[in-house]
Amino acid sequence: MLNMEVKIGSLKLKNPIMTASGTYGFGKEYGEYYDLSKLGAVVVKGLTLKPREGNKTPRIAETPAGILNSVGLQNPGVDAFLEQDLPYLRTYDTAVIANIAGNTVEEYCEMAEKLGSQVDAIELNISCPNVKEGGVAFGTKCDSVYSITKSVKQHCRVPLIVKLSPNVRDIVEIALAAEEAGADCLSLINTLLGMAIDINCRKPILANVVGGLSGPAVKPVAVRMVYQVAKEVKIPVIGMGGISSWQDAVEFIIAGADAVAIGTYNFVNPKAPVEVLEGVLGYMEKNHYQMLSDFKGKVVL
Amino acid sequence: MLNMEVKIGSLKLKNPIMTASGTYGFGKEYGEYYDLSKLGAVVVKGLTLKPREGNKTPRIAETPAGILNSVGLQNPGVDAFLEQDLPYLRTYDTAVIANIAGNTVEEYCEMAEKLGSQVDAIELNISCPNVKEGGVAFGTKCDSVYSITKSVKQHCRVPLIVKLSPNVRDIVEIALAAEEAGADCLSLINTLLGMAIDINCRKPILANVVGGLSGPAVKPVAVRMVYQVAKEVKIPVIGMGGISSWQDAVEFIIAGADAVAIGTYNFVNPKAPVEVLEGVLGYMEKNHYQMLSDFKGKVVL
Amino acid sequence: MDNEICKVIQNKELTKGKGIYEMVLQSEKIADAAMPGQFIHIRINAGYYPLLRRPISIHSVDKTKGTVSVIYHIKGQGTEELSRVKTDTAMDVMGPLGNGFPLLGNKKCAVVGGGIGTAPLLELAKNLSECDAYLGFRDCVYKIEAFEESCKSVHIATEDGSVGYKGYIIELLEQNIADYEVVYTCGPKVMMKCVVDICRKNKVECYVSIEERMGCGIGACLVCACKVQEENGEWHYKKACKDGPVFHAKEVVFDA
Amino acid sequence: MDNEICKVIQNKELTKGKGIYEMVLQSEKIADAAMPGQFIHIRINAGYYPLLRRPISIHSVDKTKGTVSVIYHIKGQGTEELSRVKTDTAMDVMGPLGNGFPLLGNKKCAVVGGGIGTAPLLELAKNLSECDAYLGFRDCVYKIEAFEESCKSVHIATEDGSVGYKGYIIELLEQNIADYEVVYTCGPKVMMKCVVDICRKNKVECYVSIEERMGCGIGACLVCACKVQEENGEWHYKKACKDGPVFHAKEVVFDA
Ligand SMILES: Cc1cc2nc3c(=O)[nH]c(=O)nc-3n(C[C@H](O)[C@H](O)[C@H](O)COP(=O)(O)OP(=O)(O)OC[C@H]3O[C@@H](n4cnc5c(N)ncnc54)[C@H](O)[C@@H]3O)c2cc1C
Ligand SMILES: Cc1cc2nc3c(=O)[nH]c(=O)nc-3n(C[C@H](O)[C@H](O)[C@H](O)COP(=O)(O)OP(=O)(O)OC[C@H]3O[C@@H](n4cnc5c(N)ncnc54)[C@H](O)[C@@H]3O)c2cc1C
Ligand SMILES: Cc1cc2nc3c(=O)[nH]c(=O)nc-3n(C[C@H](O)[C@H](O)[C@H](O)COP(=O)(O)O)c2cc1C
Ligand SMILES: Cc1cc2nc3c(=O)[nH]c(=O)nc-3n(C[C@H](O)[C@H](O)[C@H](O)COP(=O)(O)O)c2cc1C
Ligand code: FES
Ligand code: FES
Repeated sequence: MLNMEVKIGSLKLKNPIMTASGTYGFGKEYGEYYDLSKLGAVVVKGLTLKPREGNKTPRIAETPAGILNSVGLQNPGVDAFLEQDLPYLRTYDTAVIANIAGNTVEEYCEMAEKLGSQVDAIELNISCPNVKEGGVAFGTKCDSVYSITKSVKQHCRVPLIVKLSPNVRDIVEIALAAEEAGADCLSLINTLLGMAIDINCRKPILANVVGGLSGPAVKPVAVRMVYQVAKEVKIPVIGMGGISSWQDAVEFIIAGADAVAIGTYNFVNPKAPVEVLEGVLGYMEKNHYQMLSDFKGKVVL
Repeated sequence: MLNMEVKIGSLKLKNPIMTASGTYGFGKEYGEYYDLSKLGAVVVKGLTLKPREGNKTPRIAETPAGILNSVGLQNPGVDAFLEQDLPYLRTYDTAVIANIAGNTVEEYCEMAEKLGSQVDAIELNISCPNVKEGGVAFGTKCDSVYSITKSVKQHCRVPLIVKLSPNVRDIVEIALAAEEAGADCLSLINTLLGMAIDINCRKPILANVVGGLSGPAVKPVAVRMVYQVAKEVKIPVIGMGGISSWQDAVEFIIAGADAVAIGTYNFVNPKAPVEVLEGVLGYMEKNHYQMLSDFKGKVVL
Repeated sequence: MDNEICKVIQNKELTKGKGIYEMVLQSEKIADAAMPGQFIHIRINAGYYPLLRRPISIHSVDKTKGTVSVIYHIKGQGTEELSRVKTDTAMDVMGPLGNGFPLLGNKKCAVVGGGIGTAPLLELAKNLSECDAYLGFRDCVYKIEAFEESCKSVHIATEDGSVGYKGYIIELLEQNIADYEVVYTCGPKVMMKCVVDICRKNKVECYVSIEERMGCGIGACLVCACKVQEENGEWHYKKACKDGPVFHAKEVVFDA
Repeated sequence: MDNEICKVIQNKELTKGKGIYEMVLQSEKIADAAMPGQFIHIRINAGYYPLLRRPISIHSVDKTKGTVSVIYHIKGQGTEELSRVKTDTAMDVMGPLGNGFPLLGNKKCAVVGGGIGTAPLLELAKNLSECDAYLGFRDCVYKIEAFEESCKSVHIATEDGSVGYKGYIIELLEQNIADYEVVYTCGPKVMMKCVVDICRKNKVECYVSIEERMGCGIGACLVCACKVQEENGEWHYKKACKDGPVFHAKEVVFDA
């Protein structure tokens, strides 16, 4: 029997297919397209301590094989999530991972406390390029990554995933800082900072001027970073950035990812995660792999 | 009369359309497709002090709306360039810009000396991701950017352009370091470090494992960096990264670029630079712009 | 729910060289479920360019034939490519999506559309027992006959005067506003603002269909935020794709 | 020079479901200039995906009709899309590019091809007054008649024995190698290596056509490096696109 199980700290996922935060709301919408129990995990929209309205529109622009977004963490706040959104997700047999963002280290810690063990893991979003405070500022320097991870870890009752920003000089040094500070897992990549201008009116297409680039365009950068990081850390790595097919998912796993997340491509194909899952299964069968570790990180040099 | 002139230090270009280093050889091949005198400038393949064979093949991989390359600075060396390749370019009425890369600061300086004023400007390549020594290592930290720029500037008899790597946390701080050290102009972006894996044989597609991502996929990152840098520096900026049409060129100029370079797209459309030039001209006429400064950097916020 | 693979029955230009097209798709499922004011989310091609789906309002459905028609104008790369799609092509379509117009058929209704914004109003008119249509265009009109079949009276205005009244359609609406209890509108923001103003002044109930750039189209990504006002003056963002695209006029805050 | 916009005269599968296609393009200019062993650089579509052109060898030219034919197999996204191109489509093509086979027609020649590598050998055979063909395939053969028209004798081998000799084509070549002064070869690397070895042992002059991933196709980007050996044992990189794709066998270093 084929075994697709993945371990993230103490958390066991039935398979390595997850959804990327912010592209999947709180699951409800895609729950109308397929049974969420098929997924290894659902990662919910980035949460903040208080409700947030997010940025002005337009919040999305299309670029070659990619999109820019500047949603800016619109969300109902962590309390409303626990009350109103989590119960729906709990009707499914899938892990629920909360993505959290704060303005201060204290806010992150407070959110971790509130979430307690009601979610299966917490993903620390210190890489959102769309908010002025906090966000990416925490995630692009080793010392701040280290200290915020260390602090939150003390308040975190479930596995702590640190989500890395690709807008850095050396992703490995950031990854090592997070690992050293006690992260149970790393996820990468968040979006690359980008911009698009409408040449007719000379205005940036996004009201927020700049936004985060995601989608197939960024895949080569994401694969490279996953490869570099997975070689150097001992904790598991969740790979994402431009996955649109099972082939892409397999590429990330070969590069070293323990699990993968589908983001932007949900918008293109609402059933992408399920199709990716089926495809990875088929690939494993065809190659007579029994478990993910049979090909995970097995780049032939 | 429409004036498209651009000044780069003491160098005057007749128009802002250039070719990107490494995508255009030494001009001869594209010279069979159109009159090189139409271009503002030709930037030649990255030169090293001694001839270099470059990396093993495959050196190119295709990615969504982009390519990865790992040529690794194959070139005949600066002496052979001056003897064998420059004379051809000199038969055209276009500026010739030499792109140079070295293993040590001394090598860069020696090349600048050798080139003297035989070329119209020198572009300092401290951002090549495809060589182990030097290259990108010089270009991603402020202090090394500052010191190499400062040193080479003392040996440089023509305007010095510093080419920036996008693989950094804060492009503005790097740009300011180069400006402070005496750069006459900045060009950006060089390629983003990326990777692609063939899932059938599990080998990286590039023999060199990783390579530089270029083409339309990177345009949003490039536009954002040009926008951020042009706002902060007083020297001119050459924008590049994914330009495939006059619309893209106009987008870079609105973002703040004084001139633009076409790279990867030469492979797709050998006449891209001329078509971009004509399109920018048409755009200026349609909008009754007399010169580039009528719309350069004029982002409407 | 499922995204549907629908065959293109027809895709042809309605205007001579003005870039307004009608596409008819075969889909029993969508035709069956569609309500006036809802939209479909169309994948232009199987590649990465354009990457995102394009939201297009449902113009008309034929429940017997199981077909859905949309009207679109060529705006950029996506719609340009859509216009080149040939008959019999299989298109990947999500829908029907969103919240359509509330059907207040027992009241005296008017539908007020500008340009391509007239498109979703036909299916609405077909579903209202008695309604008048106010249709404004720049310089070319389309689908007038279809409205004439479904409406009591049809008022046309063109900016260049080539057909009907020369000027803006809101001028005609303003003259007759006293005749209506409910107005439904879709079109350029400036036009809809005027319609909303006229209705407010005359205490006529008004529903607007708004446009926002979309990602998922189903409420998961939050890029399509639409500012809505509470009774108490506070505002927040709703999702144009899921809570809308139709909103009660008193909710919507027209920014900039 | 110019990139040409050529009309597709024909694009059809040669084999039943094995994914080998022939495309015929209308281009007086390319037909006129083409030499055996050269290639054309085809833009698959006007979008960004696939971004790069695809290099395909010239299979045959008809200078009177002004047509050029290529044979390709579906390998990935680019050739897959190429196979779906319809007759009359206008394709953007650069070429003819590269250095073809030197025509040593006064010598006793053999052309030795494996799989899709047989394609460029037809135009070569047509331009040699007397030559024999050695064509190896896995499990399906194509274009045999065309070779029979242009060659003195044609030897076929298939790995599954479905047509001709069961085994590798090099076995047949080895038996007859003494008959030839020049051998031209194109095909999988392993096959070409064997051919080169056989020729070296028998002191037969040999030319090989090599494949490297390409960018520009004209010598400007240096991605298509091909290792060549100097007389003195030193090696360096030549450009497969411009200096090749045909090289003298003694120059080429077959790595890995
Ligand atoms: C609910 C809804 C219903 C619509 N109904 C219709 C209709 O019936 N007929 C019709 O012609 N058009 C309609 N539109 C607008 C239509 O979606 C856009 O014109 C179309 O997406 C433009 O795509 P493009 O690639 O041609 O243009 P581009 O400008 O190249 O598009 C680039 C990006 O911007 C988005 N975009 C551009 N303009 C708009 C816009 N006005 N609204 C939303 N997104 C936009 C595109 O979806 C795409 O993501 C509707 C929009 C919405 C939100
Ligand atoms: C000089 C020359 C002549 C050729 N002649 C023929 C021919 O006559 N018939 C034929 O079927 N094929 C020929 N090829 C190989 C053909 O170019 C590739 O099979 C084709 O580019 C694959 O594209 P793809 O998108 O289908 O595959 P993918 O694997 O998706 O291509 C991805 C990238 O790799 C490159 N690539 C993949 N395989 C090869 C290869 N074997 N050689 C070079 N580049 C490759 C592609 O060009 C593209 O950039 C020739 C190659 C060269 C260099
Ligand atoms: C619309 C949108 C909203 C996003 N919101 C969040 C978020 O709230 N928190 C977060 O950590 N990442 C967020 N991301 C980043 C994604 O989770 C993911 O890291 C990124 O998009 C790369 O994956 P992809 O290319 O598959 O989309 C968002 C991405 C998109 C496109
Ligand atoms: C094949 C290839 C070779 C390159 N070689 C060099 C080089 O020698 N020196 C350099 O500064 N940049 C080099 N570059 C980077 C380009 O000059 C340019 O900065 C980058 O490709 C982004 O522009 P584009 O997207 O238009 O290609 C190379 C790029 C490519 C694709
Ligand atoms: S488009 Fe995604 S929430 Fe509306
Ligand atoms: S493909 Fe560019 S040099 Fe050969």
